[in-house]
Amino acid sequence: MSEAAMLNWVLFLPVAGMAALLLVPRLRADLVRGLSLAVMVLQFLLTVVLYLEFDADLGGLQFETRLPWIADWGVYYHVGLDGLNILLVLLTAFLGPLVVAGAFSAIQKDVKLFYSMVFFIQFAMLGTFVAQDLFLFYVFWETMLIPMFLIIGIWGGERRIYATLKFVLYTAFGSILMLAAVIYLVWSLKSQTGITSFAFADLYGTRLPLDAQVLLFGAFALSFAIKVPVVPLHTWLPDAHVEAPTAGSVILAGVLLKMGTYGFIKLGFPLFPEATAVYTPVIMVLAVISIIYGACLALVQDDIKKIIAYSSISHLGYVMLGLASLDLLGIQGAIIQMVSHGLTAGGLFLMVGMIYERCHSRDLAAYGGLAKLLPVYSVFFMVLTLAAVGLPTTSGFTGEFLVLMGAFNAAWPQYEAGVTWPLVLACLAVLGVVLGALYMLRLAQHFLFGESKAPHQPLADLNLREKAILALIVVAVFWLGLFPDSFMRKTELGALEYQQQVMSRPAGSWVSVEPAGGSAP
Amino acid sequence: MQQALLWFFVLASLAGGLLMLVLRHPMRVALALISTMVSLAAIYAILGVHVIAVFQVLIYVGAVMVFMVYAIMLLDVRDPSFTHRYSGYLLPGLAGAVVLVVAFVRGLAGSTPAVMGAGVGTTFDVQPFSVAFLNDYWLYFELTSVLLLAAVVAAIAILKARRRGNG
Amino acid sequence: MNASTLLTAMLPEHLLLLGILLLIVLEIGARKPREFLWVTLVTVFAAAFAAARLYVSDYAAAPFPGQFSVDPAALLGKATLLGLTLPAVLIAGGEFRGPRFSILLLSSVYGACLMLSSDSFLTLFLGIELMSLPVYALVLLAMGRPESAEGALKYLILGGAGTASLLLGISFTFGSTGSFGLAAFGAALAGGDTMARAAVVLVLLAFYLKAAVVPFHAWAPDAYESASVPVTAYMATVIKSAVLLAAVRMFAGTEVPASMVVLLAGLPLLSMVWGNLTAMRQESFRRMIAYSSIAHAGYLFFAFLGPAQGRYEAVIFYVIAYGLMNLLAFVCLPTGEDATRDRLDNLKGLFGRNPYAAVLIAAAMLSLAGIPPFPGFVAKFLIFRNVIDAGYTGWAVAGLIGSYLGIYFYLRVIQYMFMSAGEEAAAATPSRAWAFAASLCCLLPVILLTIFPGWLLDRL
Amino acid sequence: MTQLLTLIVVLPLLGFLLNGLLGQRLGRGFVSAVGCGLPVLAFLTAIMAVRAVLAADAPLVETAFRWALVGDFAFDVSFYLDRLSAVMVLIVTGVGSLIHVYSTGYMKDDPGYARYFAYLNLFLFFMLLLVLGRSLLVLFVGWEGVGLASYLLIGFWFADPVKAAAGKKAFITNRVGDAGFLLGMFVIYSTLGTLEMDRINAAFMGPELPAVSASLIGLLLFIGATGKSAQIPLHVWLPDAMAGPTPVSALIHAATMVTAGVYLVARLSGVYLHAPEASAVVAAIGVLTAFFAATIAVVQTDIKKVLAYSTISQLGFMFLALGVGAYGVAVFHLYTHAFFKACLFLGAGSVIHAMGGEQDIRRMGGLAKKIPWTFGTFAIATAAIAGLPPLAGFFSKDEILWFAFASEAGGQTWLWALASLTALLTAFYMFRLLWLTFFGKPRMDEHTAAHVHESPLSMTGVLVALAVLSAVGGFFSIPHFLEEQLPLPAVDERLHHLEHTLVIIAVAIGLAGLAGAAWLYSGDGSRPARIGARLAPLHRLLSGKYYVDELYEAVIGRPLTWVSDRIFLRIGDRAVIDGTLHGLTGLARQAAGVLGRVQTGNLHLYAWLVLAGIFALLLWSWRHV
Amino acid sequence: MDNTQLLLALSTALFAIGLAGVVIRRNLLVMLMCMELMLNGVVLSLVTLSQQAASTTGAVLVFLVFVVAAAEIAIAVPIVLLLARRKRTLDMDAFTDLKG
Repeated sequence: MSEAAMLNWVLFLPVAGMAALLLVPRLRADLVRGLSLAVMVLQFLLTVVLYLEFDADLGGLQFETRLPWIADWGVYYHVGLDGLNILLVLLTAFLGPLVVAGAFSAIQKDVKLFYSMVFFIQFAMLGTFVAQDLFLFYVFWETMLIPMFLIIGIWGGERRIYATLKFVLYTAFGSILMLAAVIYLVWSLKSQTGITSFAFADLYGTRLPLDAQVLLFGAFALSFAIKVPVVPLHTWLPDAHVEAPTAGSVILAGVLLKMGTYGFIKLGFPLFPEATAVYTPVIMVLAVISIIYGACLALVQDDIKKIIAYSSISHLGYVMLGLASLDLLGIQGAIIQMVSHGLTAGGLFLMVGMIYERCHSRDLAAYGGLAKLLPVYSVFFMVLTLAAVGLPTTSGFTGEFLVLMGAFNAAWPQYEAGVTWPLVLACLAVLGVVLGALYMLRLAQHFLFGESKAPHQPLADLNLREKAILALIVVAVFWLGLFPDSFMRKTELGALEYQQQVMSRPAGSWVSVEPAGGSAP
Repeated sequence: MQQALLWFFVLASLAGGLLMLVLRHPMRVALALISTMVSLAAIYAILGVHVIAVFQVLIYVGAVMVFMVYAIMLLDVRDPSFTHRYSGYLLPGLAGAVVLVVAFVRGLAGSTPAVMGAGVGTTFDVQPFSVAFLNDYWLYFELTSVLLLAAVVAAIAILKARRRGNG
Repeated sequence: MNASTLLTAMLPEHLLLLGILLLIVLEIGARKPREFLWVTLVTVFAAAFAAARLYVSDYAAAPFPGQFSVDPAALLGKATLLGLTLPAVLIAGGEFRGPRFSILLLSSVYGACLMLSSDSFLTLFLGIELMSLPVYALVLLAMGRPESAEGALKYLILGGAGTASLLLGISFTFGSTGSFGLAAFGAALAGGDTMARAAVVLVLLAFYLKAAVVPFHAWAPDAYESASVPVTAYMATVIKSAVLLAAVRMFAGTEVPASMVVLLAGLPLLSMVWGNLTAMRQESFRRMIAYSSIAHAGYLFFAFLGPAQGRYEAVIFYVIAYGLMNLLAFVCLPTGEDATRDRLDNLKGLFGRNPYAAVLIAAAMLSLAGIPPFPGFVAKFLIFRNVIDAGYTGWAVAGLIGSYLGIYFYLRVIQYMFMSAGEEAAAATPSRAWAFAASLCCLLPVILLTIFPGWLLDRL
Repeated sequence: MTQLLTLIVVLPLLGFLLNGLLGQRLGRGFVSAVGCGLPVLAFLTAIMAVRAVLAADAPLVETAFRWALVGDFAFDVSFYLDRLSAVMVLIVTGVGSLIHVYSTGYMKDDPGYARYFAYLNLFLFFMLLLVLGRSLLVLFVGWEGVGLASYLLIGFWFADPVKAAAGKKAFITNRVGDAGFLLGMFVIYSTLGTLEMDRINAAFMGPELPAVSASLIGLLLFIGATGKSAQIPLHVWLPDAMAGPTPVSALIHAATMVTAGVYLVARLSGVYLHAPEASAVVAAIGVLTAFFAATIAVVQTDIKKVLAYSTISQLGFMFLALGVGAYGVAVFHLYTHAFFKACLFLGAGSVIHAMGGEQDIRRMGGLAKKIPWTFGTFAIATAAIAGLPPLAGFFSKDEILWFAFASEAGGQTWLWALASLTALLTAFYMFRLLWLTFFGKPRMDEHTAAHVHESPLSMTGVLVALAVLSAVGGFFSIPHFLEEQLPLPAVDERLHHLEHTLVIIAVAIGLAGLAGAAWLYSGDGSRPARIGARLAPLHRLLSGKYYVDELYEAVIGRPLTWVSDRIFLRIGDRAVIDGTLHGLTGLARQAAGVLGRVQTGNLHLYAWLVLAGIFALLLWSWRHV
Repeated sequence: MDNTQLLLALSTALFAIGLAGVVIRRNLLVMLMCMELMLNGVVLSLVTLSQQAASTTGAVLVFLVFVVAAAEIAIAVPIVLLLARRKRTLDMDAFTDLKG
């Protein structure tokens, strides 16, 4: 297979997997599971090859494919890897097999449909990451809702319908406005240059008046912010997480939430640099609020999954902070933090799922002293908890440290120039580090230590499959914590390009276009 | 003279229309409608559109209304709609109609149709009309037959459905 | 005008007429009642094929200048309508004794085709009537539903009001432009005097009424619910499509003057909101689809805000996507007693009983909701793109938000099918060959349009 | 060997991995061998490295690998060994090794033996990272890492919720400090563009001062130091940390980890030299901490708590020295303190071991004869901490007092006075401890008394070694050893004549403490009770530890929970955000109901809608021609 | 007001009256007749305007309207018969089974 085609292979392998599942008889659940795992592993291996082949010294897109899709509209099937998405693609492919394997025993109902949906969402997520055409991106972006809706809605907990509808309606609202913005953006490009194109590369060159940018960015940002989620648009997340089956939570926390931040870094900020400048204070404030608010809420939850869900809000606040800081450290840190959060939150959700399978309770108060009952489990749980806390040598530290440093580094010159609020925000964000320890250790404390109790005893410790899943995650966590450099090499040029795209355009240099005509209702 | 007749028939048809709203028994309503139709036919005749006037009388009064009257007689059921003529929407309905008429009259009063002034030609005599109809408009003749065919089938289907249905 | 033009240009119509006549002969000749569904199928298929074939060869002719002409746009429209009729006929298999159903259906399609070729208001008027009159009867032909006559009458009386309004509009159009040609509408639209305005309003109103735009929509839920499933499917797809395509033909190249925008966007917007909101609480599938179709009429009329040259593309694509998906949902409905078959409750747990049907209905619902990657999304995108292209960004945003309101009730159907337990007693419905064939009829083009929407869009 | 420093660091890590992964399966012999052998190896390697440094008379720098490169800035994991870190690394590996050996005896019967040694090795690894790290980042990694190890070891007996909670408290209190540390690091990076400590010092030592307030950096980093070294206001965790196994208290919470703050300040002396305000704060906090901790220690009854507060107090002394610019002296005290405090803790461990787990000194007494080795070493260490000559503590403490008095870099009379008072208290409470534990009548029950026995050789041997070091350690003058790197501050010439006087006062203070304790606690024990009764409120205040924990709980803990739960969760999330959403969906639902009711099924209404529609459309279109 | 406008006014009036009849009258047959009245009104307007323009097309359209009206009634009356048989009433208000 040719180099460029390989990305397509990776992308469409889940579709092939779905097709293959169709052929398996419905009752052969084991075959379904095995086949799914095999496809996912294959996909991961291919992705690793892609990752290794990805040349860190080349800017721009690699493994690019560009085929006309809706030629009439200038829509292309245009995919490629660059510094911004390479790690996220790797993360997605990495979590794929783990999700599949993690659900082996948990999912007993409609197994075939379940794995089809996992493939479906895998496809949509990868597609969103690699798409280089706004239309294609939007299609993948929205398509993601469908499998997630079903995964939560079919295999979820008691209030699954409420949770899944909340999730879909929340996200869809953002997307609707984004759709309008997409159309408007493409129309502006056309009216300025005569080119009808959805290609990111073309759209980056659009020059819009500030007021239009502000509106369009608002629409894009709303959609992305809901997905991230940024406080106060976050309330779907705890519900979705709590009700989702383990695999759903892992996908949600592991990859789906990164869509929002990826959207910001790939589209939101670079498309509207001047508007970004206008919005940066708001975004930074919201990011810091997310960090602290999420942490505070995680502190008072009694449902284990909710704690992790709120911690996700807090952790993604760091990502937003890093991205908005526009400091190279912050950007790189944000990318690492995305991956790290995918690993830790994904891993923690898997672990909660494992205990839930055994005890059928997510109530923190129902547990205690698991360190004695489940020693191996506890070790993994502790490691992932500490990674979530951001302890050095784990991936969490790499991300948080670089983000905070970036934010501070960006704020300091402003402080010296007499603008204090960015510095205040950076300092408040550092406070999140303390709060993070507070709620995560509270979880570990109640869960692992103290008097031994569990709703269902005796408990079997992790089996080989579960150990293998967690071991892989833990290895990745430490790898990213100890040797992030190899990963950051791959993303550096992408981060630089992003930074330049957003920063290099001096304010006021844009050419004004005609404001939109027509009347509003 | 002609103008007076015109006015007379205008008023007569209007009166017939209004009577339709107030008369209690459907048969009387039918009679009011027939009178309106005949008045309209007279107006057409005054305008010199004899073909239409004839059609009006033949098709409407002769066919449609006879059918209606037959139906009325067939369905001589006594039910509340005979004693309570009006639905709950009497006032809104009347108000709507009045404002609509006022709107139409006031709106159209100021506008002069672009087609004004050609006057009556020989177009509406039976012979030129028939020739034109069969030469230039025979498509409509064909289509009309399809339409009637469909209507007949529809009517039969409904009647048969009645026989079969009820279950 | 020579005979071959006459024959070729009206080939689809001729084939339909041939079918109608054949069926009449067969009905008269048959000793005992038989279905003759094959005749209908072959007729519709042949007509659709003829239209498609002519479209592919870029055929254009005017056998009756000023009254009836064909061009590729009309032919594609006809092919679409006839193609959409096919699944409706297929699922009618076994439901109707005697060929009257077929005759009425064919006549109605005949009328729909006529509308798409009309050059004068006379043809249009006849087309509309020919399309509508048989449907009044078809609505009534539902098996064992006492309410269906009520639905038919409501449809008929409101339809009659629509007819009257159309005629008054035609007469005013003639009054203000001196022509009965279809192009006169454009002139009236552009013209500013009160009579022209009244003409536009009244003609438009007739179209609104036939397409079920609020507040002229009220017949639709009742008629849809009372009709049998194939007829509802036919009404929701073919009739709505025909009305909209005819409207496109009527608007022709006329840009909507800024002063008329509110008129053309206001009621459709209201329709979206009204239809989408009301659909939330329905318990009957057909009624829900009726409200959904009211909302979709709203989206479709938004297409008229856009630039004139994009209108046809937007509407035809939308109509194809919308029609296919709607039909897909209808053909996959579980079989059973007509009255209970479309209770939404009946869909509960469908996935467990019939995964194939459940997945297809789910896809249909998502497409109707405009969620990618289904063609419904591309269609919606196209329409709102045109609106924004024309500079009506505010309206587009409002319309998109209106469309957002609809997501919930489509998802509810999926929720019922996949996430609720159904009574297992209802299980084991035999999958009928007819319905399966019908589903394939819709599914294959849907797959094509999902993966390669460009294939169609590039040809428009 | 070029990667000597890396090897020092890696050895304990290897121990951690071996013990952690395989320890459970391979048995105690293996665990002991790995657990003690590798630290000892590390100690030996450290000696080699230090010799290399001394021979070359230049710091040893090694880069292990590149952690990250962002833009032009490289975060290298590199190690740096100069005289200062040499002292530290020797203490850490030396004392560490001793404590490992001691632990083999102390933890003999614990089921978590392998886990214990794994944690201990992990601690050593992080501590060495902290000590050897060249860049603040590496130091920070070690800094947080030792916190983790401390957390794990405090909570070692996790089944007890109190102990587990103590671990959590330690971690979180440290995190607060770490936040300050991080900020300090960020300021340094943003202004100096480097995190390597030698470069930072160089930047401040250079001809042109950086354009940033050294005091700001100094204060921020000092926040970190207060966390790790248990200074006011972040001192609350250390006493609770005594929940861990006693050798852990000795190693982590006395000898090594808690001195990390001292090390940090000494390491960045270049910054603090230019930060008089920060230094003043350091000195003040140090002396206040020393004093308050000493007062609390006077009334403690738990043998380990007394030692814990004494540790806080001694750390206060070190910070006092740092604050007045006597960095070498602080390190000197750190060094002597490591010996005698380790000895004390291990001795206490031996006592507890002998008493079968009893820690309350009110139930001890008269142990001197039963466990003579323990008593002897404990007595030596007590004398050392009390500052009696010629023991190690005397030298270091004396120098601290002197510089507190006379340093030109911030020496103040009140610092000296308070420090001297503290020294008096120190001598007093230490001898009180000694008296109550070892002298007088036994106060334990019969059963315990019968079982009192001397500890095994692995423990007593270590005690003896540490006692010897406590006794003679003071003769090796660390300030002198560090002179070229950390010069002592100038001393006001006019005060020079007072030096000998002060020494005499210091000795007198130590003796006075001894005498006081002897007088008070010899006899039937009624004297302390009488005094306690007379000063009841004060006693309550002191045994309540000034109610700092309660204050924090009331000011921070409870409000935080309250705000999170009541404001954020109930009002913010549920009422405002979800409430709005539910309101909107409710609105849509209601609208659906209302609109559904319009569809009455009545044709008249439908027709009227058409009528109204026509009218409205006509009117609108005519109005808007 | 000249004759054309008079007749147009009459035409719209009849149209409106017919529509109002559908709104306000309860009897099904009366409603049907009111529908016819609407068509009659429309025809009047068509005739008036085509007569002004001497348009044959207009006349043809009028003819078509007649046919359509007849066809409509041909379908409507059987439906009414059906309804009347079923509920023994011609009261439109009785036929509100379909709603919501």
